[in-house]
Amino acid sequence: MTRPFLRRPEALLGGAILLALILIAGFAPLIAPGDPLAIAGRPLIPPFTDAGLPLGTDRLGRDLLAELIHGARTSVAVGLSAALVAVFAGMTVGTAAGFAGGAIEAALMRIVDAFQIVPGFLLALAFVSVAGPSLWVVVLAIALGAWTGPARLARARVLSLRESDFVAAAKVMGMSPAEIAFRQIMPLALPPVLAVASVIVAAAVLTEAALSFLGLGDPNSVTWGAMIAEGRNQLRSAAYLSIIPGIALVLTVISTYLVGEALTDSLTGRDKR
Amino acid sequence: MARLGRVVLARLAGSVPVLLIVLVGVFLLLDSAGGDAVDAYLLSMGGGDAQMAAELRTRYGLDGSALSRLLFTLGQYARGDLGWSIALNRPIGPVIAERLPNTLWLMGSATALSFLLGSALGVLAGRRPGSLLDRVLSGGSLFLYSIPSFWLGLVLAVVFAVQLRWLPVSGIETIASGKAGLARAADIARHLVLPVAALGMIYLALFLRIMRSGMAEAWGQDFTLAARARGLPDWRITLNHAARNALLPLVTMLGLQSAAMLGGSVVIESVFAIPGFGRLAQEAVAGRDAPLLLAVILTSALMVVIANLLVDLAYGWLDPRVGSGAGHD
Amino acid sequence: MTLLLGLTGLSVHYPGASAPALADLGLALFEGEKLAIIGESGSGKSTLARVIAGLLPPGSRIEGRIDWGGGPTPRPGRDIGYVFQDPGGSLNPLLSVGRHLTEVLRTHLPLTARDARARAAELLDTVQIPDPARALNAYPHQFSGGQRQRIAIALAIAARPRLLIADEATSALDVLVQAEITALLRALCDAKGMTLLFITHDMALAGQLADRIAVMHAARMVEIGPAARVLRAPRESYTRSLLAAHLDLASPRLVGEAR
Amino acid sequence: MTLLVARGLTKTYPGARRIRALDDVSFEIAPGETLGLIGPSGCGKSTLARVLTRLTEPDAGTIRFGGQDWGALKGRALRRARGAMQMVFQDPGAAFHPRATVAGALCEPLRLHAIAPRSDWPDHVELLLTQVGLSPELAPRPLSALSGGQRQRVAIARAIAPRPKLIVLDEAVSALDASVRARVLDLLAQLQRDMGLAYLFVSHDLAVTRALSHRIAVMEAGRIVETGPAEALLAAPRTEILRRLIAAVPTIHTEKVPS
Amino acid sequence: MLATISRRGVLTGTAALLASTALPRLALAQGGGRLIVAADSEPRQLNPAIVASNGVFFISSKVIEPLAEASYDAGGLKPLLATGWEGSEDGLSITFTLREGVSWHDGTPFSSADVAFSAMEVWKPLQNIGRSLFANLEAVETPDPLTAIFRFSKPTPLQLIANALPVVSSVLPKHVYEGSDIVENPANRALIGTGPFKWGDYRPGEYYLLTRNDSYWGEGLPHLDDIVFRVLPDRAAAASSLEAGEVHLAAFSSVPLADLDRIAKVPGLSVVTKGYEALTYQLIVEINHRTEELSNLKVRQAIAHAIDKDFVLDTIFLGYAEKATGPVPANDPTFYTPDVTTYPFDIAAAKALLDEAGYPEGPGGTRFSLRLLPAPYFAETRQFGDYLRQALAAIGIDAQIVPHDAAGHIKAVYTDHAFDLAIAPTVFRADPAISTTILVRSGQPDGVPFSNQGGYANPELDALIDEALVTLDRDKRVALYKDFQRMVTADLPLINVADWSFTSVVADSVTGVATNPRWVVSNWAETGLSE
Repeated sequence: MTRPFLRRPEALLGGAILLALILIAGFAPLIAPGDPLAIAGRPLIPPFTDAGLPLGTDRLGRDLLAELIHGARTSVAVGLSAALVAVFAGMTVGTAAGFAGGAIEAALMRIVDAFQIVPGFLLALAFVSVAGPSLWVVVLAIALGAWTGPARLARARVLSLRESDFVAAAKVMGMSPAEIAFRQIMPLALPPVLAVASVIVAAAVLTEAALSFLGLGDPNSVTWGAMIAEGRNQLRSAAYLSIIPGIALVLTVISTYLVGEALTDSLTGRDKR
Repeated sequence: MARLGRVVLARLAGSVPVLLIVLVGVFLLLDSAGGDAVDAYLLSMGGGDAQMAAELRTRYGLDGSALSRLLFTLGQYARGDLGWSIALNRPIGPVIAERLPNTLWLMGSATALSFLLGSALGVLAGRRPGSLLDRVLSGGSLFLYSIPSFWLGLVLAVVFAVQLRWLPVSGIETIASGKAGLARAADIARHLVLPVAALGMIYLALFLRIMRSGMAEAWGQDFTLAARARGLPDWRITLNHAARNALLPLVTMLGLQSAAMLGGSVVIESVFAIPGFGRLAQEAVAGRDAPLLLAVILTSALMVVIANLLVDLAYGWLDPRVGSGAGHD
Repeated sequence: MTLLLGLTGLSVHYPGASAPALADLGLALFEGEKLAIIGESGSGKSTLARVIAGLLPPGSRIEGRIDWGGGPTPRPGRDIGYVFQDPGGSLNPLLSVGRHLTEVLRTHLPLTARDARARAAELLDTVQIPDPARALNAYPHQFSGGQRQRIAIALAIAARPRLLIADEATSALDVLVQAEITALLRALCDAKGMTLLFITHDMALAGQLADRIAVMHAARMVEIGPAARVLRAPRESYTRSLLAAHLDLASPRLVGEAR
Repeated sequence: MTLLVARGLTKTYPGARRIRALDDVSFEIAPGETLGLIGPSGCGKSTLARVLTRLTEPDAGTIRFGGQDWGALKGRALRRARGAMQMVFQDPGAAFHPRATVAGALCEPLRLHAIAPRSDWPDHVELLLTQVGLSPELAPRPLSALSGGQRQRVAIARAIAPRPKLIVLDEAVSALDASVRARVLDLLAQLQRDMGLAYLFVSHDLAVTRALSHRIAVMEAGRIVETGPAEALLAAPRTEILRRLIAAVPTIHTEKVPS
Repeated sequence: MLATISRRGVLTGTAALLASTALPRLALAQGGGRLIVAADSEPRQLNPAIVASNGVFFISSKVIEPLAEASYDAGGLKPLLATGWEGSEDGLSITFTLREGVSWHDGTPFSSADVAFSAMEVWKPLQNIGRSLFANLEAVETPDPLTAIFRFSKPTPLQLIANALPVVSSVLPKHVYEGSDIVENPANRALIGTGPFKWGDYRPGEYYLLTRNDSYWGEGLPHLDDIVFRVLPDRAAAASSLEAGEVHLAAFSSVPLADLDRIAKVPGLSVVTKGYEALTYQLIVEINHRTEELSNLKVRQAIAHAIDKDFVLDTIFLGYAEKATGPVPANDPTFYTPDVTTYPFDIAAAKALLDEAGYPEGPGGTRFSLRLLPAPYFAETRQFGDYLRQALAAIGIDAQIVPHDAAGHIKAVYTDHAFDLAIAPTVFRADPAISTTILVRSGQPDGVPFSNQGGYANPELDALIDEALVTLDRDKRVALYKDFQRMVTADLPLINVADWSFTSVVADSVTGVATNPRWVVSNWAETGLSE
């Protein structure tokens, strides 16, 4: 028995936080209009001391709340896009490999191996340094290290589904290989991949933060990682500068995991007994 | 043992095409970058004239085509030579030999800690899924899993090194201390405590969760029910039956995560100023030092290959259904 | 005849399920007898076996009484042996057969490691595993399905239990092996005076093995009686329909003879 | 005139043990006839079923089916011809796309073999369901909501949809409860009479095979060791394996009870 | 000259000076000890005669000495290996008198041959600054072991050479380098010099170790037993190492400015702004004059008006900097003039100028877009990039920051010219001729970092620069450079925003701190540890 997705308390909690985040990200320009990087006041106003600037200001006097809200936009966008790119690329390569078999499969899987044995973060680091840290480069860099998981999962799933009775039945019925591949098997190979997608989203949010932390974020947009990196130099004197985006980051990642875990359970029929 | 040796050799040989793909890919990536090693060098000098730049490019062979430089580097590897680092102005082999142990210590200790503690706590949590202990451990691990390691590292350093002064802030050992033997080992261990904690926590959480879900799965299987039917004591079913089986996916994950852990150590090395592979890679990229970056990536990839091989051997040893480890794929 | 086990008004609810898996069941099991429980899937026969062996999942609600004649509540493994349907699944793939056996033996009997191993070899011999000494070091996947079920039986009888429960113990096996395992179970019970609770969906198998047959249907026991009587003169229409559906080599054929 | 002629089918699975699953197997099936294929597990009978339906390619041998060189058909030609030979699998849970509905599953063969224009599909589905004894109201239900017996009936409906000449039944009733099994067997016999279908009935259960088959072929270790009209064959077994299979059929030692 | 460039820094600097020198600690300091210093980078070439840069000097100046060091005393120079220098009337030769009794770390005596060799074989052909400064050096004569006569083919102002001495004149041992590939000589990785400290050990990524030179020529010097440069590329790590007492000194602002206030209050630590007066960095906006809008002077002036220098000083530099008026920093005692065109912060004026220039506000208030490339290697340049983007937005210029890493930035700006505005931290090296005029002089070949790569060409300015280069008369030369400042500020080939220098955080136990205007890159012979 799998409980429906919405009946899990942890899923509800995670979902609520995530939904709020997505809403904030989506409506950021309405909630905090104007350029979040604009200088809004005196630098280093502590939080909760100025009604106009509830979370205070950073080193350059930028509104921390506006930065936080727009940072949600970046984090959510980067996390989702990176996961989307990774899942799409992984599904395509994995499914192709699983179906083609033979030399094509061997070649594709060698490429997957190649990406898997190189530490993804090293690769992302090199890629962003070289290509210049724009948001899309960061998304691509993260996806570069994340697509192998979906590829392997998709391939494994395709391989096992290929041998199942309903595929044999479809064959006996006279269905063409292409139809079996794309109409019958693909949709079923998706759930386990979607289930790891949440982990990829969470990991992507963390990776983006780590890259920004190392100074490899896009300077034209606000990111929480960059905020932490900025605040890090004042960790002792103005800890709130890195604690506030840190909390936002942890909340985002936790809620993504919670939703992902519940999603995994209902998608794959796994349930905690 | 001879058989084991053959298995190891065969695996390494099998990874050669993969490593080649990696090398060519990374080379092309760095080659497409704006700026080369001489640009980086000129920056470090605070400027220089155009003729000087041209002379330097000739000196370091940067005026040749990308293909010829790639072939030159690969030719060096074939001769067992890692080449010359332009950024560091030293042969690469010794550089790797100096930095590798630091990263290995960091990664190895973090892996050992997270694996041992993570699996042990995972057994505790998975013993009674849904119990209070399980909820506390699962929730706690989720929290740990969500904390960026660099942030954790910063906080740990401030609390334990700066405020309490229990442990050193950074570095891998006391500089030029002249210590040797056990005293040096103890010194290195003291330096490793904080970075290992910062790096290991996230994996501890990961391993805990995998062990826990492996346990939960094992409880649903017939053989644990059968073990109960045979009247075995609870601890024995937990350890010998459920945990033993739950260990298998954990070991698999260990192999899959080895590359990620190596990547994770990059950030931690930066936070704790540990001269390891991550910093070397950053220096290589910043200095546009293709031979150095290639060597770092090659060595990391080899480490991951070896780690996976070890994991496969361990898997073969744990699971009698798998041959000596060679057949597992 | 001594009463081994008495069930009175026994009902079982699985957690989260609305309908009971067992409803208001009464049963008396006597020492040394062989009782077959038959029924189709979902009839509650396996639940009956598991509630007796104390193997219900946590959170299950049990109502009614379970009384054990002559002594304290028996311990699973020591006093009750249990053989499962799937011979592969009930063995831990990571432990050798020897480990499986010594583990059970040393849990229930005061044996040294060496004695336990000797005893384990004897048990394997009893269930007719060839070359027991070598088999001790082998792993479950190295045996055929029938052999695995023999090993599972050896484990179930290791501590010389008074009651042996065989839960569909032969239905996952090949037809030829099925007959051998049935024969083994009968021989073991006769030789050791064990009480046998034999759960099956196969009427004929029940008839071959059991002294008494109980018929389960929709969580209830609809009929119980001596095997010959139940098979020859069933009182309940459900039992009759089960018998009617049974096929053997004497059943009427559905097609004509080959042209 | 025979419907199907198989000659010298041979299949060896690659791998460490190189099991010879089919070893020079030859046989025929006439239109409207059931050939029962019986043997212990691992004898190669499932491989034979898969080779006939072109799910597995044999290493050697020829198959003529309906006057065509069936084994030589490829690609589109094979897919078009497949309507004439259908298959029903053992596990009714696994034989359908996990998200299929009853109507969806039944429309696939109608579409693939252009049995009817799209607008007529609902009528055909209703007819098919009625033919296999199911209520047409089930059509919109997901297959996962049906019982095992119902699902197997849908599988049979799907198999007869393209109006085949031969249906390969691979252990098609083995997973069903006895009472359900009896009714499905009745259905199969009736469809055979109504539609003139031929069956290859693959089973490990001799009693069931005997009930439905005109002729029986006995397999052992990849070979057909004995073939003949069902009753005659069982009355005078010539091979040891058949004698053992006969002996293994559990029998109720009593006269049949009138139902 | 006790110029302190920070307004707030005057106090802390003086306090530190009091703490370190006013108390009778020097006497205690003779005890030696190990000074541990945070180093944020590891130069690939450590030879200061080849690479004359502060990163190299920071470590190598303790081992290899120049002919003279900068000084707070009148004249601004303190003799080291040279005890005197004199220029000829015609400006074609300079005679150096060398110090007696100096020997190399390997025991070989130091002589004029070493100076001649260094000048002709290293400074002139190889050194990044020497290549242009000594372009006219024809020969070095060594009539005796303690005299070196530099002969030039064109008149060369003594003032220029003297100002450059601390930077360009590191002397190498001839006997070690002669006949070898100087750039790849092994001694570049284990330096041999005449300095107060000998090369000890180098563990890449971990530390450099320098040990006391017992036979140093300075009487009773050095005070320290050894110096360890601990490699700490991370700025926050440097701060916490100081606090944890693991490091005595962090120079070059390796402690983030924002953390200084707090760390100044940590007992036992002081913030010192002195000792960098000759190492002034200039925050400049480089302008690509190939960009149509920027070739218009009014647009450049508008940009200059849009920058709130007070904000930059207060917020980015937290007071540790001074407003720049032109290409020469105000703390230069010789060349600086405040009598130049200035551009006060005035948004309205800026907007008016843009309107005049023919760039009216478009829909959404944007006039045109620019690519902005802040140099990534200083936190201040990056932060100023963030600020400038906002400042330009306020006058309707949409500046998009194009991020690069260090090498990518160098290539993009100085070779590919793929920028409209760039932000650079250039260095003023005591004389405009050394590295300042090159920023605006036309005719620079592509690919030369920190030179005029913006395509600016002003024949009048070029002529002035060329004239100053061969003007021997001190006063005339100074006057020419004052004109230079006026011309640059009037035509704005680039915009000077601020002049800043670094801060050191020093443990109170360190003595002999900031004793000269290039203290961190000087030889530290007089530095010691009390307690």
